[in-house]
Amino acid sequence: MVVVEFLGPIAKDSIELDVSSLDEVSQELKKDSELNEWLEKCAVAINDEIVMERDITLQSGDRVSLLPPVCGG
Amino acid sequence: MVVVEFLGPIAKDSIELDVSSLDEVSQELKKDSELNEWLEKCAVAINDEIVMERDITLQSGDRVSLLPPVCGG
Amino acid sequence: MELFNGALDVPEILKRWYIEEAESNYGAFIPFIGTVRDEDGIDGLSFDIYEPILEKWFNSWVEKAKDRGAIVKLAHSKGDVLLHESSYISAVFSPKRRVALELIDEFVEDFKANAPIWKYDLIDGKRVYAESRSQKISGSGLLN
Amino acid sequence: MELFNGALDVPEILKRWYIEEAESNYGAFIPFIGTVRDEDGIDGLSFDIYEPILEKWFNSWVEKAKDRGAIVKLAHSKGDVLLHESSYISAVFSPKRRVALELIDEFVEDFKANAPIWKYDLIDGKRVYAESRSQKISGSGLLN
Repeated sequence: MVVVEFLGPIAKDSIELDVSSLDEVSQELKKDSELNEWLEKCAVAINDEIVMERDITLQSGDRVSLLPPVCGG
Repeated sequence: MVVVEFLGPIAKDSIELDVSSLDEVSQELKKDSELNEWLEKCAVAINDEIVMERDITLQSGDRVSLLPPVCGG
Repeated sequence: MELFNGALDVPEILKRWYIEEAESNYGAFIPFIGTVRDEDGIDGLSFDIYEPILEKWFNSWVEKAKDRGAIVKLAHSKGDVLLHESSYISAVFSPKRRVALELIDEFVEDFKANAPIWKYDLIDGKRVYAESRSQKISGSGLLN
Repeated sequence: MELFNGALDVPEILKRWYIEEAESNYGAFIPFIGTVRDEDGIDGLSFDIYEPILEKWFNSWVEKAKDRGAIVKLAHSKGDVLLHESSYISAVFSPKRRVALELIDEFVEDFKANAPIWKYDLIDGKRVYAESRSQKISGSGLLN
């Protein structure tokens, strides 16, 4: 299983998905209309490393994080 | 009389000159070989106002200051 | 990198950093201090930080600064910070003036654009996500 | 604008300026602190200042800053400042980040180029004019 967590203002608990690629994560998250609108705004990290490509295979135990727009300072 | 003063590292006391223009100040200062080498490096202030033109008439009592290259900080 | 609950004690942090580097032979020290402005009727700001990625972001800047002979420091608030209190200090120490002036600009702008920190306005006791002032991190939209 | 005999008490000055402007609603505060580096075998630096023209130079910056909604502050040493002591602080307070970052750069560079301050290396108890590191003020050479 892959854990997907939602950081900052996305008011949603982590979920577990039985997927093996980022592509599949995307497909799953798009089913949730509330999450759908966040997807184009969010950066993605796998195990706390921000990734820039979608063509990534996931292992069981991987953690995918969604990072919405930021404003530190 | 016009007072000419030498600021910072120019180790020279102020002098009084009987002149009525910056042009004449220049002519007088060039007579002093020690000062001559400072002239191309120095900015000029009249009564503490830095001037950018040489075509300036001086009044008796005016104070002309020579400012050598600076390095604050 | 230092995170604090609530507002920063700016004089204490600046003094401590200045003394820490007093003998390190840096000729230029530039801190940037961010303070909460009284505007739009807010009572203050509130911050969420995702620390593991902030740590990585900061460490990448430690390396970038080192390549230019400089060091960077960072302090930020978690939770609520009220009007006229400070929430943020980024600082650069460098041997030379130009490097310090260029680095503090890049460091502060990249912090704004990519540090995983979320800002909320405090309005009538509620936290309202400051989305219109927020920036998408590089690489956003990957799952869209 | 503040001139001091000898080294600056940097933590005291930063704290005082920060508190002075704590309620002024500036979102960004950037001080630049200059510290004497141990290099070329010097024992320290020494400074001459021509105060009447420095005052005018500083006041022109107060006006430039005001046009952009900001303020500037300046502290500098007169006389001797030893290794690892600080001789210079320029600071900007501004409502917004970009103005502050651009203004501190311009203010510090113009200070270096035009403030009537002369620097000497302290070597074996003597003051040696740091001519090679000095810059001609705008308008130099007028009497040549």
